[in-house]
Amino acid sequence: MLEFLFLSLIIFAIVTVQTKNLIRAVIYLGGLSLICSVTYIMLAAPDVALAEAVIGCTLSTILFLVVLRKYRVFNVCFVYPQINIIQENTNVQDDMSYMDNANIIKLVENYCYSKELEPHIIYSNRYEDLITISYQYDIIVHQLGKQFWLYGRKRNYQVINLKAYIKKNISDLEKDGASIEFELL
Amino acid sequence: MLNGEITSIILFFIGVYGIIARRNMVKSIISIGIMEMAIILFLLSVNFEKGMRAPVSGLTSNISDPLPQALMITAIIIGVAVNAIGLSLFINIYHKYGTTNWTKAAYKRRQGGRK
Amino acid sequence: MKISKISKAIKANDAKNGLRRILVASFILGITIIFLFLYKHIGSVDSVELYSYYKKMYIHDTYSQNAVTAIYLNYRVFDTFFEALLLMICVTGIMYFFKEKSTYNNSEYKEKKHELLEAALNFLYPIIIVFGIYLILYGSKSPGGGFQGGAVLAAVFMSRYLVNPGAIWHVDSLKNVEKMLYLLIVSFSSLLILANSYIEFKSLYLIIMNFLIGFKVFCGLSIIFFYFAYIDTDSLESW
Amino acid sequence: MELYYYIIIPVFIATLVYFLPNRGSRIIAFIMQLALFGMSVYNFVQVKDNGVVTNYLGGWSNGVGIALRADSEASIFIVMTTFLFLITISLGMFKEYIDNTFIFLFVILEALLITTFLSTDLFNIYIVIEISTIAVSILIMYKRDSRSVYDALIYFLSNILGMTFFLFGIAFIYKIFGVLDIYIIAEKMKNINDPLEVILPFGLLMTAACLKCAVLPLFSWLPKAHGTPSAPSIVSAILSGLYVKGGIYLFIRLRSMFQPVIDIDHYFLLIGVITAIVGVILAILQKDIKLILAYHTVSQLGIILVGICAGSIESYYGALYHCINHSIFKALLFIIAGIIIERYKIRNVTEIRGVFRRMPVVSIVAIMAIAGITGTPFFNGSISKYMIQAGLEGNLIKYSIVLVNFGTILSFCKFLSMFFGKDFHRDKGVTLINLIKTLPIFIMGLLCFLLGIMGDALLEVVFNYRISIISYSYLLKSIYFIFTLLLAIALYKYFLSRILKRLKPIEFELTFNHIALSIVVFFVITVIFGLI
Repeated sequence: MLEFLFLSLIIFAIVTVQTKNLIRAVIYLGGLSLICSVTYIMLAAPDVALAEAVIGCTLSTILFLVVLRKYRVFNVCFVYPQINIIQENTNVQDDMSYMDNANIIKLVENYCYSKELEPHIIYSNRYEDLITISYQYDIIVHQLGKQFWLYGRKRNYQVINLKAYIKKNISDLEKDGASIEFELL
Repeated sequence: MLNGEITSIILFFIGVYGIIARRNMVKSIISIGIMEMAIILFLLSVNFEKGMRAPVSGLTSNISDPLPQALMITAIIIGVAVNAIGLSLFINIYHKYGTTNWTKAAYKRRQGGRK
Repeated sequence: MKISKISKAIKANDAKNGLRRILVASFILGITIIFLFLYKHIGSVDSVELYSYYKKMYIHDTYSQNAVTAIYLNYRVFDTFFEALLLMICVTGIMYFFKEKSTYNNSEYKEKKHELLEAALNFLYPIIIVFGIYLILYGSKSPGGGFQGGAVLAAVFMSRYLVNPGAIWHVDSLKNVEKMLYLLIVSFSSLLILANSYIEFKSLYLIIMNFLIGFKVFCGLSIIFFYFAYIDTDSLESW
Repeated sequence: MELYYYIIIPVFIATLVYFLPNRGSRIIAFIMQLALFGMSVYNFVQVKDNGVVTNYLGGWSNGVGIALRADSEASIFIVMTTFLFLITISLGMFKEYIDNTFIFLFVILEALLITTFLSTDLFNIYIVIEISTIAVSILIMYKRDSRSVYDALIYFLSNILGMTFFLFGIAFIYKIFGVLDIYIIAEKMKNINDPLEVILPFGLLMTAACLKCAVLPLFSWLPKAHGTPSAPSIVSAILSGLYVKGGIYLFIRLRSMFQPVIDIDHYFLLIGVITAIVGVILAILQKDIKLILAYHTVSQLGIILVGICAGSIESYYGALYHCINHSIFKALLFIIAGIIIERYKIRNVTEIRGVFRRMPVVSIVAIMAIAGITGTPFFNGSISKYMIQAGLEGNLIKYSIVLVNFGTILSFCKFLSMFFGKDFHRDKGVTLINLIKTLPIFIMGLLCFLLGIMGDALLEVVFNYRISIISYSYLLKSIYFIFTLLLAIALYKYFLSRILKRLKPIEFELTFNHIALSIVVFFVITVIFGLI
């Protein structure tokens, strides 16, 4: 039994060190900690096992996860309303180019890579999502034809940097005739 | 063949490998955590023999060594404090330098610590 | 054209990194083998002296049923004294690195509420709290003690955050309580260190110390978690 | 008096101060420091009269509990600690960044340092050093500068990594000896015949101690921590003057613990010489005031290491005396650097000119400190350096120490040039002499002189060691010094200053991965040398 635990400890440690994805590494660390805790019980040390289970396994893992969740992912919500709504705004009927959103997404992604963020883009076509999900996202891109509205919170410093970045590289977009408005809430 | 002490030596050097080979700051903190775990395992298995009982509820014969256990509770607390301080410094550095890579951060430090 | 160039560069970089890692790994492997070889030759000098002393004498000396508690609250209470200090300095550091926030009730967290989870945890809270207090109070008899109990109590705090991130927390009072508890720990441990042979109420002393340490650890870990959960990004930017 | 009071009083007062309003806390801290200084002097006299004092905490003897032990070396180090903290706190009374948190951390740091000097338990020392690492990494980024976050993280993680090695060493020690008390282990060490049996704990513990002493491959963290822009100057003074001495003291004790089995003084001697030379070369190439001083700390630590491991009693006591001297003049230089930076708002030595005209008193004190560090006759550095050199064997090492001293003089010519010349900046007013602010640094400057003049008497009182300074050789040395000084000034003026203007500052910088690699390599080399 003990030998098996020791072997799994070594395997878990190697996997933890070798994993590329940080969140997975943290989860593996938690698992390693849990196996350690079981091993300590087998070594007749229940006090240490309890401490390891509560502090090493739970608390440290949560601290790691909180940090990673706050600082690795840049959430982007891309909203393009359904066609019938667009048709009410008659000025964009002539072509279907509103589907062409590649440039701005690429811009946002480039920004993320330059800052070592993980872009996490979610597409939606429900208008009301704008209001209900606004607290979850760092930035919301709202498209109407060739017009883009970008919403972000003033307190989020990444959004402010993104605004500067887009201002710098706006010429690529304007070539296609797109226009961008940036709003800080 | 595998006993606790040999396992912990191997674990310790896995941690050392992680620190030397991985350039991510969080990975370094994780690797230090693995090294600490290895040491805890080592100390607990120093005087351990099969069939020993836990040193609780008034037993006095055939119990495991209580001293390393008391020391290792301290080591666990130190470990979580180190993790917390390391992570908070990491968040700061990430905000200031915009990177989590040791090499890039060293380069940016030479430039005066801006993003 | 451009994309192929970039992907080539990335591949070259990966290969370089892979080579470096293999080199480091073989280096470390060599050291491990040498280390294991040296470990086989390690000496031993009647090394069970302290162990056998503790085994025989711990109940007689400290009136504790748990040998581990006997060591960290009595024989080596000086270590525990510093351990509590460590947690306090850690809290000070984290408070320093993440500047204090003026208001904690962020509306941005408010909508995130899991009702099912909340109902389940509402049922579990009393059990967790009782378990934590049991660990603290019976630390001198069964496995457990101040550190573990305090950490379990702090887990309650964390699960509250998971359920309802928008709730308002009063951390300032926790900070003051922590300092106060540390002063009490210092006074009590000094009492033992300076006048051990005169103390009559040793089993009561163990319970009081465990209680103080438990709540100290609870405060410390809760504050640490709190500051991590509500990091104020503005304050990080401001300097 | 119980030795425990030296630890409990600062800790208790620091925690209490944490509650109080800012203004009052400074005064309380100051009064506490004054009392502690008096107590430590009293303790020193007691130890001097009655021999070694050992207190068993809680009454458990023979390694069961933890013991505090004050011999003459520990007690002189404690006097030094309380004195320097008294000076720095009285200087810090008027700074606006001093708040309750700062005083809390600062006074706690003092308690931790005293514990490092007193405690005989390995695990206790481990905890104390771990806490002080956290406290220092908060203190060095106290003024919040974006550059210093990186410095703090590097400092923190590399020291924690070193202490992990230390803990592993403790685990092996416990496996072999079954106890944790240093002096009991030293007794038991006599039963071991083969170095192979204790080589692993030796390598692990010595690696950690050498990291704390900042020897050659491992000193990358020191200039970062000591010279970082955001550290208040009194923190830099304490770190460079005192905190590294904790590492030296740890090294001395571990070395004497392993002495019966493993004796590789020649290896540490070599490392000390190389560290001294590399440190001084890097110091010459710097332009930043604080970084110059930080690299000088590295080179002086190398000299101290040489003195400890030289094998003769004379250089051993010389090294201990150099510890005291170095803590005084290095702390003083850091404080003065802080004053200059505060006035001029720049840190580049080649741009600051005319300090003497603006701050005459400070400049005189600074020149005294420089005289101390360069080993000018009649100042404190000359006595200790003379003693270290006198005990050395082998011409190569002797000449390399002479070379290091020449480098130190050369580098401080650069420092000295700051005091003369024309002030290019507008604000030309002479600083009014504030007696309370100037008195502490004036006392320290005077000490540099007094410890030089009365060096032989002091050594006899402190270490019971009588040195025989032959007046003929001392005179010869003085003439030799003047000659070196002139050479150095000439070399600086016509050669170095021109190069420096063009040169970009070269730093010995390693990323964290390389620091970890160097720690492992150092460990392997130490083990190999221990086995030979």
